Amino acid sequence: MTAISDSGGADSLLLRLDGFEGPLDLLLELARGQKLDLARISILALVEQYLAVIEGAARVRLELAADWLVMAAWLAWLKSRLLLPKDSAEADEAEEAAEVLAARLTALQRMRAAALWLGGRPVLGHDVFARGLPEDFSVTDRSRLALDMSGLMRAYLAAVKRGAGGKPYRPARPALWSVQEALARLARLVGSLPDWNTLERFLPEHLASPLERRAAVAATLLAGLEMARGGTLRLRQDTAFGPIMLRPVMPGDGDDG
Amino acid sequence: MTVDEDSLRLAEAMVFAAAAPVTARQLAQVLPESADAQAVLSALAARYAGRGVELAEVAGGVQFRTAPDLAFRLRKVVQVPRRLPRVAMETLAIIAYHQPVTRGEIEEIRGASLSQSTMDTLLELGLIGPKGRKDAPGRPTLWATTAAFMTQFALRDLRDLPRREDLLVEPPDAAAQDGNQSST
Amino acid sequence: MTVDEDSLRLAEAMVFAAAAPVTARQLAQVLPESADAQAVLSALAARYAGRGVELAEVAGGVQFRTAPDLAFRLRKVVQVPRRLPRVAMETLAIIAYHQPVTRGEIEEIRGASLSQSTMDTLLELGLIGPKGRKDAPGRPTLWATTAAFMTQFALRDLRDLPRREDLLVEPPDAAAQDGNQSST
Repeated sequence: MTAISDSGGADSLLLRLDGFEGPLDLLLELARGQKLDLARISILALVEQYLAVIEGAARVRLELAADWLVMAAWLAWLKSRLLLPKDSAEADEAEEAAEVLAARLTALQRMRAAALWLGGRPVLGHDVFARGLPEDFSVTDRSRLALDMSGLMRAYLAAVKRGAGGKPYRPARPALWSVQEALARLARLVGSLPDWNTLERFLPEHLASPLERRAAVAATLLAGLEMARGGTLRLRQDTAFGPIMLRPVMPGDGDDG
Repeated sequence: MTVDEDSLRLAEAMVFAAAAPVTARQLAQVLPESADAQAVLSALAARYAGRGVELAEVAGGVQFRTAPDLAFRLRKVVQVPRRLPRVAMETLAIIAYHQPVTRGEIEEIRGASLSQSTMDTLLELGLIGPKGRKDAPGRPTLWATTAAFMTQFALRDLRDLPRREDLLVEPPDAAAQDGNQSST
Repeated sequence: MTVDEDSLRLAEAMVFAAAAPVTARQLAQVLPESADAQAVLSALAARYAGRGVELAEVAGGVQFRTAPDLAFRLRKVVQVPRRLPRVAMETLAIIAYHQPVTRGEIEEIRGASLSQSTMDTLLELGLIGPKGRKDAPGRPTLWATTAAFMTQFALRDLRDLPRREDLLVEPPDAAAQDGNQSST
């Protein structure tokens, strides 16, 4: 960025308005254009330049963020007061506001100078380099135990509370068909149905949810496999994902199947 | 061949800052053309000979390394005491208050089953030990705390344990501070 | 006070090995009791003066670093991260001078909102860190610079920063050239 010294320059600022970090940044850039110590800067001239830039921006229909417009409105107010004859209460108020603005600009200018000063330091990793292969001589010893009496007490209370005292809340488990139940049901039913039947026929009735149904299928299949292992039942599935068929082992069955 | 100070400084800085051992070839890339990288590295090694840091030849080049005789003096042991898992801590506390106690009784008090690994942990740390068997069906082992337990908690006597009656009237919040105690 | 060669070697090894600056106090822990850690460090600094690697005082301790005049040639072989963007440098300067400071206050000074990515960059590099919360509505986080900040910018402590009053007088044109300008 180069310093801007006249309103023509301010026009060219327009196109780069989004390059500024907010209104204060632009004001500082304009102030720099006056090539003066910030303490002796003409706030009035500065205000006019800023307003000119904003007007120009409006002319080329640049979308301006609210903070640019808020600052413009405030500066317009400030300008009107600064133009009032001296010694009026309004003019005093304006002088004060102008001083506050100058102080804010000075503070920002200082921080910018501080940033430059920091950047001018021998920055580690840029201008100077630390050891690329540091060595670590520390050895971690985890052999000791971190135990204390209060921890032991808390643990005891927690254990006793859970065990005897108020039972902690446990969400009610949905009543799912268990393998034991499936075994009992299968053993009871399979003898009465001598031929091949689908697994579904052995499911309990009143399965409300899909979860319950899936659990019942799984439990019945497991029960079926268990009984097949015990040699009292046969299972068959003709195609992958096809229906699973079962029937009891009958006299004369071979070892195949 | 003489080695100029400028090359020596550059070599020193480069080997120091590099994240991997530096070869003579790599060094040659930054040295003036007239310089002999190998000779520069030799001169650098000579300069550091006998110092606290030495130039070591390792696979693929050279790097600075702490002189071997100093390493043990720089060794720093960092103590990171281990915490016991919550289940082990609860089990230990129950054994402390109810000893001698069987595993089944511990499970009953905690209201949860006790894994063998938890018992093993406490046994390996020497905090608990068997103390006879209970006159009951199956004659289960009775467990009690050990002398190591007393040392760990700085107890002279088991009677120095805070009384259970005093503990249990504490506001329930004290236990809740444990945070994750609601899970089983 | 004379410094014996053994202490010098040990200090050299310790500072060389460490990834972070070493304080006189840390050094004293490994030195023989009779040794004056501060004197040892001074002797060490004298020994390395003018060499390719120098002893720099940073962040309350000392750290070996390559000599600044070699940077240009080392950058060819050592990986250099990107410089911080202007906004990040300005934000960092504001935090350094106004710490502890809230994000709102930083924005107030800059007269512009602060992007999250700028804060993230500074946080990731460990140059700033949270330092409590302000007693104000919403209890906003207060930010401060870290030890890594001092290490990064070769500051012995925060008092090495120029006084605010001394910061201003820079010619407008020189200031406009961002980047590589030295302090005024």
